[in-house]
Amino acid sequence: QAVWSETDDSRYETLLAEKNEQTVDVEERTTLPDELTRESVTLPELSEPEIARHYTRLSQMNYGVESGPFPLGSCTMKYNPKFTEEVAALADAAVHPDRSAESTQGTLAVYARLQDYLGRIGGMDAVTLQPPAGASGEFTGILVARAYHEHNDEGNRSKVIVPASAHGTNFASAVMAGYEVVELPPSDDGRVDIDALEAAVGDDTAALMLTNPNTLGLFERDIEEIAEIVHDAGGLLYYDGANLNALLGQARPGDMGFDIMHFNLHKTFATPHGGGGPGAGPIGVTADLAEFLPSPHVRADGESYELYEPERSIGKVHGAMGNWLVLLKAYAYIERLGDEGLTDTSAKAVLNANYLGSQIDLDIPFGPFHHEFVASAGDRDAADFAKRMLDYGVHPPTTKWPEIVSEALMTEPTEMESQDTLDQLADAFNAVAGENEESLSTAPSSTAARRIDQTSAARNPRLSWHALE
Amino acid sequence: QAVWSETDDSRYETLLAEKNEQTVDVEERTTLPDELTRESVTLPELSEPEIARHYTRLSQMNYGVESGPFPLGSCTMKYNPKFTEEVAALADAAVHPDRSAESTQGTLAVYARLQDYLGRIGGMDAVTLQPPAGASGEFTGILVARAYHEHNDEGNRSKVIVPASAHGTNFASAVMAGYEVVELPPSDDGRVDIDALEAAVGDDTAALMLTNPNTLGLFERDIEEIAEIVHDAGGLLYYDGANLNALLGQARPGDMGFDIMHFNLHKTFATPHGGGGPGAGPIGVTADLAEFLPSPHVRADGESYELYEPERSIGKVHGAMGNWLVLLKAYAYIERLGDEGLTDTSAKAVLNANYLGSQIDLDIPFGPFHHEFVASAGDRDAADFAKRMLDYGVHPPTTKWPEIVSEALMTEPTEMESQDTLDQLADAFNAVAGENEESLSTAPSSTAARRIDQTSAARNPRLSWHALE
Amino acid sequence: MSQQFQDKKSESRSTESPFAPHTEEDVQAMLDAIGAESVEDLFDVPSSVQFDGSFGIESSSEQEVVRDVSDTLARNDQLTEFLGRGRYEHYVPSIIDNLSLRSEFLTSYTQYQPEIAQGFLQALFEYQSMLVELTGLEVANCSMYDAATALAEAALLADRVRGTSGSKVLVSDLVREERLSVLENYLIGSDMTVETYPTVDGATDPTALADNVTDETVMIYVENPTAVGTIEENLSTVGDIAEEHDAAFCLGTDPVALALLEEPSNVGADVVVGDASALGLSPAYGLGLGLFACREDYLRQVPGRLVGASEDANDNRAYTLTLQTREQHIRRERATSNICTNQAWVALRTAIHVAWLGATGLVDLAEECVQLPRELAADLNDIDGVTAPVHDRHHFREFLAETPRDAERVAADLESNGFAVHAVDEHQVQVCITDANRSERDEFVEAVREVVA
Amino acid sequence: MSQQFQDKKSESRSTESPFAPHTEEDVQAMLDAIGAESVEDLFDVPSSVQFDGSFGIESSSEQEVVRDVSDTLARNDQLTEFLGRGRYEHYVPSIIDNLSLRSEFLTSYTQYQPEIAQGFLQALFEYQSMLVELTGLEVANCSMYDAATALAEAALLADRVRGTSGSKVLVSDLVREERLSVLENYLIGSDMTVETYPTVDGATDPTALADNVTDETVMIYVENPTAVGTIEENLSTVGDIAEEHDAAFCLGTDPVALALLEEPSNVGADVVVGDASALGLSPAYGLGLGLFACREDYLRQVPGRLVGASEDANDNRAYTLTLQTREQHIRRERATSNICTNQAWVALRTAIHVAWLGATGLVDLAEECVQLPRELAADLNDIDGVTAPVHDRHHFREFLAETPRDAERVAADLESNGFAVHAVDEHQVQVCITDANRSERDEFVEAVREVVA
Repeated sequence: QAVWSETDDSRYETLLAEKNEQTVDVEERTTLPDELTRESVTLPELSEPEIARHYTRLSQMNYGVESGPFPLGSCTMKYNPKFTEEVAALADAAVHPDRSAESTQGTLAVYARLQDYLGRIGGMDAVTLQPPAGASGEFTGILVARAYHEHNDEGNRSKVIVPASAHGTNFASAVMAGYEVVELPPSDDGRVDIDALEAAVGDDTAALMLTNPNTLGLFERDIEEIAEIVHDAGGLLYYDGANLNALLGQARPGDMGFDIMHFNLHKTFATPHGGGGPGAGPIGVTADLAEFLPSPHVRADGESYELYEPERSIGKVHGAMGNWLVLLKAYAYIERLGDEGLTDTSAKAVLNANYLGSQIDLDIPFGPFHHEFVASAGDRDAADFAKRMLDYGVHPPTTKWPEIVSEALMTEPTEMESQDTLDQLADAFNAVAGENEESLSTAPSSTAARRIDQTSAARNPRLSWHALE
Repeated sequence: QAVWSETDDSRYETLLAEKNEQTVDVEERTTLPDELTRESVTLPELSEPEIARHYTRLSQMNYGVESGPFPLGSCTMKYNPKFTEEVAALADAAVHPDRSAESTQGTLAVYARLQDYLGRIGGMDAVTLQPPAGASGEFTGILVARAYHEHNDEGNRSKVIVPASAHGTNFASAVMAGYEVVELPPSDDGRVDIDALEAAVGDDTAALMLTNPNTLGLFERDIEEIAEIVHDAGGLLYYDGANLNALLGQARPGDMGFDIMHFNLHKTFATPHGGGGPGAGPIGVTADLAEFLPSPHVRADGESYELYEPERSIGKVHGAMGNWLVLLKAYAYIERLGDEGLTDTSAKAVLNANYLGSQIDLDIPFGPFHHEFVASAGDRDAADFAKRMLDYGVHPPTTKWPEIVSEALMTEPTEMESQDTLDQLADAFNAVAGENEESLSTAPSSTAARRIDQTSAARNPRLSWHALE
Repeated sequence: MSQQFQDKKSESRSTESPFAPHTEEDVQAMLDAIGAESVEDLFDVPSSVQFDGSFGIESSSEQEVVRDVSDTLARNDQLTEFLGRGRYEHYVPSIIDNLSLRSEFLTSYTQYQPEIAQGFLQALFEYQSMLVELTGLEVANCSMYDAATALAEAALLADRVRGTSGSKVLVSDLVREERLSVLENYLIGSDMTVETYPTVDGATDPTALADNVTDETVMIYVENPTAVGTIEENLSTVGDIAEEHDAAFCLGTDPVALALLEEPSNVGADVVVGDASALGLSPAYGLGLGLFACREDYLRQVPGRLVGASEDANDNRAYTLTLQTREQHIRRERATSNICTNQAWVALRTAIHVAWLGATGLVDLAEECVQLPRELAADLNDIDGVTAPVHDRHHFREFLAETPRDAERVAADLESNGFAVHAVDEHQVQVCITDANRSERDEFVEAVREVVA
Repeated sequence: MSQQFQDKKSESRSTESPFAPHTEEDVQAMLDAIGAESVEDLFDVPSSVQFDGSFGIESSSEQEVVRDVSDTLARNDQLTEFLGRGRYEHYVPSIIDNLSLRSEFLTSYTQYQPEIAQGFLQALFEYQSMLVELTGLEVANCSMYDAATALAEAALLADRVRGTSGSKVLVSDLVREERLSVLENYLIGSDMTVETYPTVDGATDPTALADNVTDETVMIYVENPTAVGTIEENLSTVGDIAEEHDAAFCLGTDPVALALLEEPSNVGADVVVGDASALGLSPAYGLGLGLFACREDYLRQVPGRLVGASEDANDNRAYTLTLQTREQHIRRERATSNICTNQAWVALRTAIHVAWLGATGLVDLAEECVQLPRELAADLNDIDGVTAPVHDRHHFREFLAETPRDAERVAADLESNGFAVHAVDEHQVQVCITDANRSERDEFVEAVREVVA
């Protein structure tokens, strides 16, 4: 269990600027003419020991996957193997992006091999590693779909269909790519409503974006029929890879009829989330779509590797070649696990979710679920429920989403948890479920910071230390 | 201020063996004949994520210099620059000790340069880096003294004089080297009593071991007279380098008349203490003693470096060439600071001790002190006093030693503390000084572990998890 | 309650997935609790789409993977890079790895539970504060992916905040084409297109710019320093021109340059973008940190994450993600951007680097970026046939040099000599120098002397 | 209480010592508080011994030092080492650096305040426990410096615990001379001297041993595996002989070998010493971790630190340094040893490595140490004129090979080919192979083939 610090003023770390800062007269220290320079700059001015203590202290006020269970649904908070940081720290990994292809054959070899691995894992014919995050992958994928339709003189297709339970990024990415979003209501069983889908598709359909298993952890059993409906209407099928950790070696999006997919390397392939990023969102496509992928792309040319622009490339979605170090770590992870390790990863992820689901005293309206489940906090506020779970030394699940489950607690333990830590999580769920509302609404009580006032933060934004003066 | 965890059972980390262990049938897994092998071995069997969480949790239950102030007197708990770990991690630093000198010129260059640097800093003519710790340096130094006397047909010198306030290692090292220890009582002013010294020296005196500034932080002002007395009697003067952080660039042992000295690289030269080690205890000697130094020694031979055995070497005190990585870190630290940085280090260390001393409401019987002072807890138990300081989020000073100050609180803040953290320390001292005895004797109350029963640990030793079954 | 020696297990691990902790006994016990026969039974996947093939990827030990990756990357040539053009190398102090790799930072998620994420939130708040100080603008977000996507998001922001509709984003012709390509892709969902205006002798000429601005201009984008290393001299005029036409003025730069060059807020910049990872990270093959700062009145239209100060229930200062209703997970198709995962950990590193340098150290580092190219250009200019710098401007970190021989050949020959430079056009190479490669300067000059002959 | 923005400083740092935080204003304020005019005034050093020279050491930036040390160490040749003889390389997993470099471990002190050092104490307790399991002995300490000093301390312990006085420490003639030299130095304060007994075909011959043991023998020391890689076959007899003469039986080994070879307690070993850093650390030019374990009845005479379990005031399990009255800081000249600073951090690393391998992994690693030399010896034996192994024994990690050419020349020629081996005598080289160099095996065999011809 996690150690939360005690609550008194000393638990707060003063800001760097409060410790010491200095105003430097810039004009005095430069050989540039005054009219090109600023007059002064005011920034923290501290010794290295002070900085070491500052950030050490801040780290102690933060919870990561090595602090304890972290069952954030849809986020796949799994163990990030240490050795992948070691390979990312190799001096040879730190080359400049403008180096010639001839002088960066090592880097390009990793690109080519990772493209190949991801293609095999997803059942896709071609893969680009350029998108720096999952949402960027979605955007890139829809741009590819758009280019494909335009190339086929179907530029009039103007709509992208997205199930109501999909990640918010799907909606936003489709709009950024110039599409109108058609929201698809779910069926009673939490899956795609085939009738609604048939009603929604048409000759204006550019694509359907689908997560499978969906955000309830349910496999879309009718995936083949769904694919047929979309394809028959001339649309493309897009796979949101956020939940791929459920299916490694069990089923492949390409085999289900998906035309485009993205991979979240920072979820499925164990690269660290880094407090919000960097991630990486490569996309895979079928052979028909390969010529539209971003530029440059990497391919083998005999023993060596080269960069080239795909024939009808959409151009670039990132200034360079994406989040290289993240790609490198994912490559190392895939090599470590191989077929058997990858397959077992999903088996254990699904086992863990099902075991945890079986141990908690809350309603889980939809099933059978795979790597995650969505429980209902019932008549409790799910956000309060989560806050109270903090007092039991664990990270709570994702709350209040998807909305199809009221007061949703979306829970994904991943393969990294043991039966013991799952039991610890179940104890936390069950203890909170048995408590009264006041205890929940005033929680947490054992964390360094108590419940934080979100309303005042938004009403009176103070976004820098200047705003605190 | 430090974050102590709350106190409940969950704050304890179960042992690795309690999490999972496995008994492996050895004979089943080996190609060796059974009569050469053991039958089985039983050890922890865990996944890497479990190990990561285990040791992360253990680290959270530990206090280091980056956790907060650490004014342990005589221990010099100063900041350990991060970049020294980076150079110690260089692949080129990891060579095998049996490699030829020709193939390890880089390593030997560092040895030669560090020998030279330490010689200059200490005012010594020759330096060996072989002793792996301060106590080993003392032992080595006294062995050198012994070899010197024997070489001069004075093998009958059988006594080493040690002031009462000296580190316990001085006594133990002298005995291990085959000497009888003569303890020197202090004078009223906390320094060497010249009369007592004159009474103690004689033709049986092999050496006087002295710490300067001594453990009270006092400079032995009569050092030149002391040296004369010892030398006149035919003895050698040994400098215990534990307190060298007070004198860098201010005064050099060699200039004061010392013949032999050791350096604690893990104190003065900022290599980390590592929870008890490794350290390094190089010794410096005057030219007369150089031929007795341990073997092998490193010397430059034109552009290259070679290993050789000093003519009358005492042989070896370590199986290889000492704690190489520690030497390397200290070398990097010295190069970083240079003359000015080293000199300023001692200036700030002495400033800090004097400032802290000026801010606390306790009696400091002896002065003027330098980098450390010994306050008295008065009618309080110094050990209890220290335990209560833990509740104020700081590491307490060394307690109950030296005995010349009753209920001693031996305090060395080092140069790394700022005025702010010194004030925080002073607040802790003063707050505890104002509390009643019960509050002290039941302290600490805010730490993960409360007061630990030392008596039962010693009376019923349980030294492995096997003993807990 | 005394803690006794607990139930002791003695079980063998199921080893296929090295990072799953299950013993075989665990698996059985868990299946029993679930009421399932086998793990396979837990999968609700129609047999027609079940995968029964193999990826053909062999598993390897950690040792083998480390060796394989090392050996593979060793195929990269050992070159000393004199490359820049938007991605710069400065010495990254050891402390940054040491602190940022602490698992509490590295393995944490976006701060959706701020009560147990105060550490990262404060670090991001401090990162924002540093950018506010450096740009003079009131708002900085927690990061975009890189400079190119930050520029693209700035254009979308400019479109949203503009009172009247417009159709053009006007960009200096010195901007890298990679950035323009990203910008164009991001504009697909809008009515805007990108146009460039011509620069004169490596900098914006106010007249030429004014000629290209119309009331359709939604945003003017200029970089300082430019992609060819020149320092712009007429930014205030750019600001005035933008204001006249109700266009946003977006300035591209980086945190080192910001410490020295004209403060964006002083020249009328509305948005500042760029790559902030010039501090905190190696060139990393272009893994970046999109800097994004803007005026306070754009606040509710900002893309990406913002950390704000607040109070907790004990009235203590606390930090939290704020104004999240701008974001995709709440606003979905009406969000200010689709960005979700960003570059937070790089922002942490950059903040540590700024703190490590301190005000003095940062300004001095920036001044070094003025002096080093000046000195190197002079050295190169001394070589027969070489003119450096090409532009009669002040430079920052880099500059163009004219070579008598074909620039591509010069670059290729330098590569054979162990140096990487950028060939700009037929007879120009671009050269970048910082503290990271300055120790190789003399060897570089010598190599240039050899290859241009 | 609401936390407001505190007094804000704006001060310049005094920069001579980069790791002291003082601003110039701090220094003045502190001097004022002390009542001193200057920092110099705080020093009570007679002017006659004040140092007014200079060390002649220039200060350098972090970047410069990193470069200097890298460049200097790059003068070490790139060799693949087939070296052993007591110091072994096994692959060290990344997690060990990551965890052991956490500052709470790395920068902590000896655990004199156990209430805030439970983490390190537990790690050391677990290290002791692993050694207790591996040796079968009841007591293991937290570390000696290395194998040599552990051996020396074992002899001093044997002397202390023996009922009657004795004068000899009897040592196998295979033991490295470096260890004997350390042992001899440690015996200076005792009445003991060192003698060696002859081995036969690379192992202890009970008859030869028995001929050398007398009632003056305080301790018999044997290594298994030996320094030439052979596995001893008669350790029980050694144990019996030692017991007959009231001599202690000290066995030298390492934690990998212990996982496979006869359990020391089963052959009558009273003390086990060796280098435990074969796990957890690179060869590190001989920076070691002295393994020290012994029988329970020697407990109060053990040198070095011991961690014991206890309870805290809440009756929770807790750990603490214990039996400290054996140690120098309390017992001074009557201490069991002068050791104070030891190798605790290396012990932490070794414990993490054992935990990472697990029981199965450790046994399998040990078995690899049996098979790899067997295979390599066979390959070398196939080379014309080479006989390998020289000894008709089972081997662990290493073995001797006889070469037709002078061994020193063979070793020198191999070094020119990028391989390091140890030349033992005129016509014997010693070769060590583990998981760390196994991937270079074929190239090595080829190189040997070339140079012996």
